[in-house]
Amino acid sequence: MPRKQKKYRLKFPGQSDNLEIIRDTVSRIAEKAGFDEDNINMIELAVDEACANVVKHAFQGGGNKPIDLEIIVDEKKFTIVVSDRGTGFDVNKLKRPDMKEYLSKKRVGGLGIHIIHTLMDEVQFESVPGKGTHVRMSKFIKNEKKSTVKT
Amino acid sequence: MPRKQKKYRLKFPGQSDNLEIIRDTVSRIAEKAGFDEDNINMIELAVDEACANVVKHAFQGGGNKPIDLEIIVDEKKFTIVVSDRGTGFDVNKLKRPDMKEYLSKKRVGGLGIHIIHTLMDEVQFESVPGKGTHVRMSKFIKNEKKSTVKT
Amino acid sequence: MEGFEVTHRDDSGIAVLQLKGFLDAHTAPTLESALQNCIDEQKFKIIVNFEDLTYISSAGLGVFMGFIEEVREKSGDIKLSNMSAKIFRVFDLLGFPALYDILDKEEEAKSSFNKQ
Amino acid sequence: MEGFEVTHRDDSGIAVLQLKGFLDAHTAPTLESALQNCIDEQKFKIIVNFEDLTYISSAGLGVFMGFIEEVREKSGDIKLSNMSAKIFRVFDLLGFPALYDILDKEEEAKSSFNKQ
Ligand SMILES: Nc1ncnc2c1ncn2[C@@H]1O[C@H](COP(=O)(O)OP(=O)(O)O)[C@@H](O)[C@H]1O
Ligand SMILES: Nc1ncnc2c1ncn2[C@@H]1O[C@H](COP(=O)(O)OP(=O)(O)O)[C@@H](O)[C@H]1O
Repeated sequence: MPRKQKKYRLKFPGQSDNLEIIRDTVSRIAEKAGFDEDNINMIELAVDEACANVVKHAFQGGGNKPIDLEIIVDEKKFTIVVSDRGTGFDVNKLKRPDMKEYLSKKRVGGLGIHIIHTLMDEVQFESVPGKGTHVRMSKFIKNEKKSTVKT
Repeated sequence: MPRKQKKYRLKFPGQSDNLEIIRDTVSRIAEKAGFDEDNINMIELAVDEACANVVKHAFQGGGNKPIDLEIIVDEKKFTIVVSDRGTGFDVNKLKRPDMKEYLSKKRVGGLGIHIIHTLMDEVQFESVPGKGTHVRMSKFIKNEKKSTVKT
Repeated sequence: MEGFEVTHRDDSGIAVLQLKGFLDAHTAPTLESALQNCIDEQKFKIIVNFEDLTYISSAGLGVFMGFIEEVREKSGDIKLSNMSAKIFRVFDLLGFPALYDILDKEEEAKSSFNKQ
Repeated sequence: MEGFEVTHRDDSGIAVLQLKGFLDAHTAPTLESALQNCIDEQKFKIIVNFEDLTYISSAGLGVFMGFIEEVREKSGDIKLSNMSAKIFRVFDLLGFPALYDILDKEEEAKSSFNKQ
């Protein structure tokens, strides 16, 4: 484990009214890690999509279980793991949607995971039906990293 | 356990540059719980004092251990528990400072715990030297509670 | 907290929805009812003005997908205007500019309706 | 992030420190060195203008306690001005108005120095 690794953990009730605070807090941590505004926006959206899926699919909109976020920052990578102990699903049946087909059929939904894959550098889904899901996504920290504290 | 209880958890590296994000995130949660601006400011300051003590005393400014915040919100009470696995201290030796004497001696420091006691409705310190400290503080939620979501 | 607000205006027969705040899975239902209202009132020429919108996620995009077909069948359209670069980037990411008329200014959206 | 900034001005022999942002355990050392600089330069008449300060904790208050005695021994003072109600409440909570000269406006702090 590299010595400069920093870990953050957020656990919020799995309800959609918490998505805003989760986005804002993760954005702040990404800003501290040195990302520029564009990259912060991408991380914010990817995390929101993963958390919205927890509320909508894993907990099916109800219940009082937590969304659990772990954020690991080292010199090279900013990683967020979004975990739930909800319904789980069969990851092998996940197809990245064909956007042409998607748009022509004017389907509603099915965009979240596509967004996550597009915005993040590394993405990994682990899910056990009946047990829950872990979504691990990372963004590489390039040379853009500046001094992290503005005092 | 009342059904409407909500739990939040934040775990941040125990360094002073995280105090700002901790304050902002706790303030947002307090706002959602229905507190007005004055009460949010009091909660923000009390939490900051407890967390600053973790960085300064429990971890003596160094190390890579986490500050652990648990926030429990029910209809009546907003409770924050700030925990560390740092030095700990002898709670029985804590005296609430005599502010007259304090000011006349122009002493530096020793104000944090006084502030926490003054701003919060219930405060409890539990500490084991060599093991760590839990500071539990609550504010009652009065009739000021309004609708929590502004959509 | 910033929240989300939809303001409904009528501009000579065109329904204009002005969005404010953030549009995510929590606030998307508010936009959904606003669009449903337009349709219930038989208003099929709709402009959505994004000027004061600060954030959008796929839950927000999905709302438009849910209405576009019906509106176009009734010879109407949903035209989108005044997006910030940040908001446009999300639409662009998913190829929405191929499906929706996205215009710089509300005025342009209005005149493109009137030309039809 | 908002950060913390101290701007040092000289107003006819009085050192004015203008604070901006938040003053907590993380940023207090920055104010400490600014005050230490004043003392190193033998400037003992000091006004701290809080106009743009949005937050203060005990770590910030403590900084003033660390210098006030020395400054007064040299016939100077640290006068505080332009606090918002939020910031004043924290000073008031701890009885600081009994120990420090807290004035509404920087001008008043300046003229109270000049009267001495
Ligand atoms: N955390 C989760 N728990 C259970 N199912 C999930 C989770 N995340 C994603 N899924 C499944 O993956 C599918 C695709 O998700 P997504 O691309 O976000 O589109 P949508 O949410 O619109 O269906 C969902 O319909 C759901 O079946
Ligand atoms: N989390 C903690 N771990 C260890 N010691 C603590 C902790 N919190 C408070 N203390 C002890 O309580 C004392 C009083 O704290 P406080 O009133 O905040 O004043 P100050 O921080 O200026 O000393 C500290 O000096 C320290 O010895």
